[in-house]
Amino acid sequence: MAEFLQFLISGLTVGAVYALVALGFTLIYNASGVVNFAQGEFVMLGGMVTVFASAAGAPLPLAALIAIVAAVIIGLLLHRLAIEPARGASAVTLIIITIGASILLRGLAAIVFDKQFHKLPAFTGETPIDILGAAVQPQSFWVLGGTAVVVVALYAFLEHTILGKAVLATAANRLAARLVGINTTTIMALAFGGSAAIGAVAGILVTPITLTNYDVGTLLALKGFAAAMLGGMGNPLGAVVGGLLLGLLEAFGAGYLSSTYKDAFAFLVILFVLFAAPQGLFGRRVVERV
Amino acid sequence: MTILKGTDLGISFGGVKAVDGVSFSVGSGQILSIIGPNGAGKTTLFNIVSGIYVASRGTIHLADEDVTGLAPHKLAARGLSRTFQNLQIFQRMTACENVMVGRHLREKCNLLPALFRTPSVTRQNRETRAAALDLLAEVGLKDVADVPAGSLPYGACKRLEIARALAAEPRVLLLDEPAAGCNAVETEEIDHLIRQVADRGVAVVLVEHDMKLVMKISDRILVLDRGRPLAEGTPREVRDDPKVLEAYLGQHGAREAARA
Amino acid sequence: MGALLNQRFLTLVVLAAVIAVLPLLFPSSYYFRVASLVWVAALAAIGLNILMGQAGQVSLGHAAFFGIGAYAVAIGPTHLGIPSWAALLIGAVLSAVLAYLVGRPILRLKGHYLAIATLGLGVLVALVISTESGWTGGPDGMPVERLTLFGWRVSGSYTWYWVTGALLLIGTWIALNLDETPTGRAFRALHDSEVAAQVVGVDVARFKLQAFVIAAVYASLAGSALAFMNGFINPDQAGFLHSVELVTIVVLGGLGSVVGSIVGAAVLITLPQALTVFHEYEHLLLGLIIIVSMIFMRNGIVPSLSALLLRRARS
Amino acid sequence: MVMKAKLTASLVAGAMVLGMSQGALAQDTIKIGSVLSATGPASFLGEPEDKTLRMYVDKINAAGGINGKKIELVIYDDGGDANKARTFATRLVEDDEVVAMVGGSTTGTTMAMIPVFEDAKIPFISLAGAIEVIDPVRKFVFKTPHTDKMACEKIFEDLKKRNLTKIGLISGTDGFGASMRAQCVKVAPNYGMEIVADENYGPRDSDMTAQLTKIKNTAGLQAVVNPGFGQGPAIVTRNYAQLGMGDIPFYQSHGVASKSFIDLAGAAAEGVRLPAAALLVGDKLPESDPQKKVVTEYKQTYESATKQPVSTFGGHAYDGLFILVEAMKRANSTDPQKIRDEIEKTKGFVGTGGIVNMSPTDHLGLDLSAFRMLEIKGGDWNLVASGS
Repeated sequence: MAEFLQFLISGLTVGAVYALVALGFTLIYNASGVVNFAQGEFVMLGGMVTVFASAAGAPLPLAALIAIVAAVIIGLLLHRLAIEPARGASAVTLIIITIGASILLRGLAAIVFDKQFHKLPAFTGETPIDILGAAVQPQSFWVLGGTAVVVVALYAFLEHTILGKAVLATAANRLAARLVGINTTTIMALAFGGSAAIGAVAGILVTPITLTNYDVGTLLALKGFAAAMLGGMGNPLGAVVGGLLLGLLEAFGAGYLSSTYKDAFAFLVILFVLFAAPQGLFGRRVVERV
Repeated sequence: MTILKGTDLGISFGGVKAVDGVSFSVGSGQILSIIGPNGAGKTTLFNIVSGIYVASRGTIHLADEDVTGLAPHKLAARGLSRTFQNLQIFQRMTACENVMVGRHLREKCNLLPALFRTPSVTRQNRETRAAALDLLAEVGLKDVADVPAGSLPYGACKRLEIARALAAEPRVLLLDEPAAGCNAVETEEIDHLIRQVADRGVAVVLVEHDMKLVMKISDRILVLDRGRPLAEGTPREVRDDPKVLEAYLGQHGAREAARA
Repeated sequence: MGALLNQRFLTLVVLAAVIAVLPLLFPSSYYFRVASLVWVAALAAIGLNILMGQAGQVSLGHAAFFGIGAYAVAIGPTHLGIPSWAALLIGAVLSAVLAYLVGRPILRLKGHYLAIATLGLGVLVALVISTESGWTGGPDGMPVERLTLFGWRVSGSYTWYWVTGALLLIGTWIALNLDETPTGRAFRALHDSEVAAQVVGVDVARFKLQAFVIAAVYASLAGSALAFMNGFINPDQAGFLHSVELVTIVVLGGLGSVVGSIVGAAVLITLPQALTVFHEYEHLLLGLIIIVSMIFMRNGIVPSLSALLLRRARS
Repeated sequence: MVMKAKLTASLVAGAMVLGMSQGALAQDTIKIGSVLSATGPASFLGEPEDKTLRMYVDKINAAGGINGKKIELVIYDDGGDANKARTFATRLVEDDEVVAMVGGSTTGTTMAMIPVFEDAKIPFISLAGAIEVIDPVRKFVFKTPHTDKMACEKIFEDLKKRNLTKIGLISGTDGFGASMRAQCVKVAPNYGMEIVADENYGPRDSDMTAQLTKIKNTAGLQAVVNPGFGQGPAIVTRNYAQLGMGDIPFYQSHGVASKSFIDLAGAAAEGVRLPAAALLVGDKLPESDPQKKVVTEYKQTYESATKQPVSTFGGHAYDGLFILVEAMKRANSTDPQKIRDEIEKTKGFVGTGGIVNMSPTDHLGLDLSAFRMLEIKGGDWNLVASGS
């Protein structure tokens, strides 16, 4: 039981980060149809800027705020300077642009910061909490709680504000949204800014557990993308479920099966889910209209 | 003799019965038109018949063989061909290549000879191109044979689709609004073309909104309304059916029309 | 038709001429090495381009087949005593069989779902290679015995330049051949409209699978060539980042353009070599160049430039 | 702004390098090459190596060079990619025409480059860990870091002294971790060790509690060894403390031998033991220790120039460079063959990693005494008194 709980919490904590990355993917994908492979770099920026701002003397909350603002600015610049000029290009062209952006941001971070690993202090101490025999870092609760807050806030924004509904409308049908007077360019900028902020929050929450350096983004982008697809691209709920599921698969895979092949296990499950449900777990079943 | 027969076909999307209990049949050389207001289920019926959707009930027979649920390419191999209401041309290929793809089933298509481009592949290519050019001439597109299809005007694309469908030498041809967006002269040409095709013994099933065209060339007409069959008969029978008028014009309009 | 035949012929002649003339400009065998790397990457990219550019199916795990080809010629002679040339063929057959088996379920998926499924396949293969160290030498890789053909030991940058150049020429010839055949047309047709291709009788699943298998064999042969050339192989060649690099080459050069894949490979392989003078700014500049070229040449270098030249010529 | 200026400067520098690359000064300089993983997943190895080489080559040149000739250093960054390393190796040999090479941050990149230098008959001093670099001995290949086999032996020696024989392994699946794990499994029987648990984690994993929980619940477990490098061992160490495994003796490897490990692992690192070079405990060495002078000087120079904690990885580059420089001085020639012969004759060289005595059958020249067993106490390295 204690063992099971330990795996469960470990999986949920890692999964929450995947979920946030997947959520970032989803937001941008919905607004613009772009699969943003630079999503992991926002997580890196969140962690690295916080580390360096607090090293420069800023208290942690202020440093975190600076990091979020910095990531949002980078997100907006990414949209304005790289995505917007390529408007109308094919999906795969846009993907390559975001891959270029991810190489660029990593190169930039290596110069502006450094290539060392860094840590942040846990928000509320590091004394493990005992839950039915499982030892849990307090920071895990910050990660899970933070993820829940982001998800709820995003949900409230999308469902209960005019701007949020505009995002949903753009996601459903970009042309129709434009016809009813929604400025889809603004919506796209909003999505890039928003998903940069989500990424940065993920980076800040998780750095006390996982440490960070200039190239932690690549793997997170890969896992986040996998999580988004597992849940069903374009569905925020799917992104969250996909992320948590992926984290759990890895933890239980490592715990009960083989720690060497835990990633294989996770990807095998993804493959079989897609064979059974080609649109992911929560994806829209599209009927081909001809 | 009947070549294509649908019996009690039905399909629903998210609880809405898009097609519900429709039966029809068409013989070689016959022209069957399917009409009805928007949303009547005409295109959905086409998609079921051509294998793109799988019907939730009913059966389809092609030349006495039960072909219900067969994949589109297998239906094509049995002689069924179609065009699309919203164009499905191969944008990045030339007009001629579009029609050449239509000859797919008439070509030998082995991978290894293709990779090494044996003389037989080159010869076959020459033959296919010649056949495609003939068909393009038939629909009046010979001049634009080597133009990318994506840059052709709408009307030309419509005719290109017909040429591509004909290239497969079908026994049954489904045409989804072939005259939509065409001017009077073009509509006239399509009218001739369809007649010619039918005269060669091909069964033609037509979805069309241009009533003049439908009344002129159809042997029989099937009227659908909200997925259900409303009436079936010769053009004259259908035209005089009050239910049809009502469906098209509403009850009030039907009374008006009856009075007129 | 005559014009098309000429264009195909012209492409091959120009490519052969480039391969033949380049050595006259090379001051040292280091340049032969870089050029050979370009030819190998171009070979893999041309295959992937048949899948992506012609048939319109994404693969984000293509390095898996590259890795299978590479490890076949490493493991075959070392552990199983299979002659090198036979190991090369076995690698290609293995890749084809794997592509055939997993292609059926995977290619039913579309767009991004296909991307993640192929990515998963790539991750699985790379993981097996780097874990089963008894066979593969693990993450640090393993040495590869030199290729011996009829008693001729193929080694040295200079020799491999010609061998890989010849391979590329053959690969280009085959890819260009495919274009104007029923199979090539079926690929392009299902790319533009699957449903329209189906209703004229194209068995979409079968042709997607064919394209996948062709692309896998190309990658496998390229992988074998690189392994022989390096005399050493490690799991990076089968990894996700290498898959991404192959896709980038294809898209940067131009989807659907055979010449584009060669140009894309030339750019992406030589760029890091040229950028070394900028030391720490290397990656920043590489990213910047990728972004800027995709913005201004969104259809890829070769299609965009040839469209530009055509417009110039007309006006 | 600073960035822009820096960028302009490197653009100009780049253009100049391009312009003069054909070596107008070839007569008065000695070209030494290096390929390092200064970026990518192994950048924590490559970066200090890169900084060390540049720093000391400048110092040597400022002091007049070697036998009156200045060193020209050519460094390429392979990003941890073996194929790229191979290409840069060819570039060094064919294009830059270096007379010797000090580099190869990882075993993967080193193994890919070895054939190039062997074929060209140019001496190659590798900075990679695994034993396969020098075993079997290759004529032109040397290395400075202790082998992973030695690390396992040192750890097992210590365990034996403490009468602990049932051990759990938790290894990274990167090249370093996998190679050291294999060596440990191989030499374990020689020391009477029984491996009762054997788990792995990916080089980028961020949570190892699942693996550690499994190890913790293994019956009879007496100690845990973590072959790995990079940030992984820091996370393993934190998870180790989190799971309350503190009273089970825990050993890290020489792969974490930098102060940043203690910094990253924090309080959890207390009590962790590891075998490492004297460099980490320079200030705690007795005055009589022959390495004291070298390691304290290197530490001071490195830390004041880079503002980063010294690591043994940079130290390996230091050792490689000076073994080469001294060999070149002795050879009084730039002929690679003669330099190679002199490197092989290196005797009593006092480096940061230990005292090096090479021979035709030993291209490493270090024995187990080069490793010190350290224990982390009070946030710092401490020598474990022998016998405890």
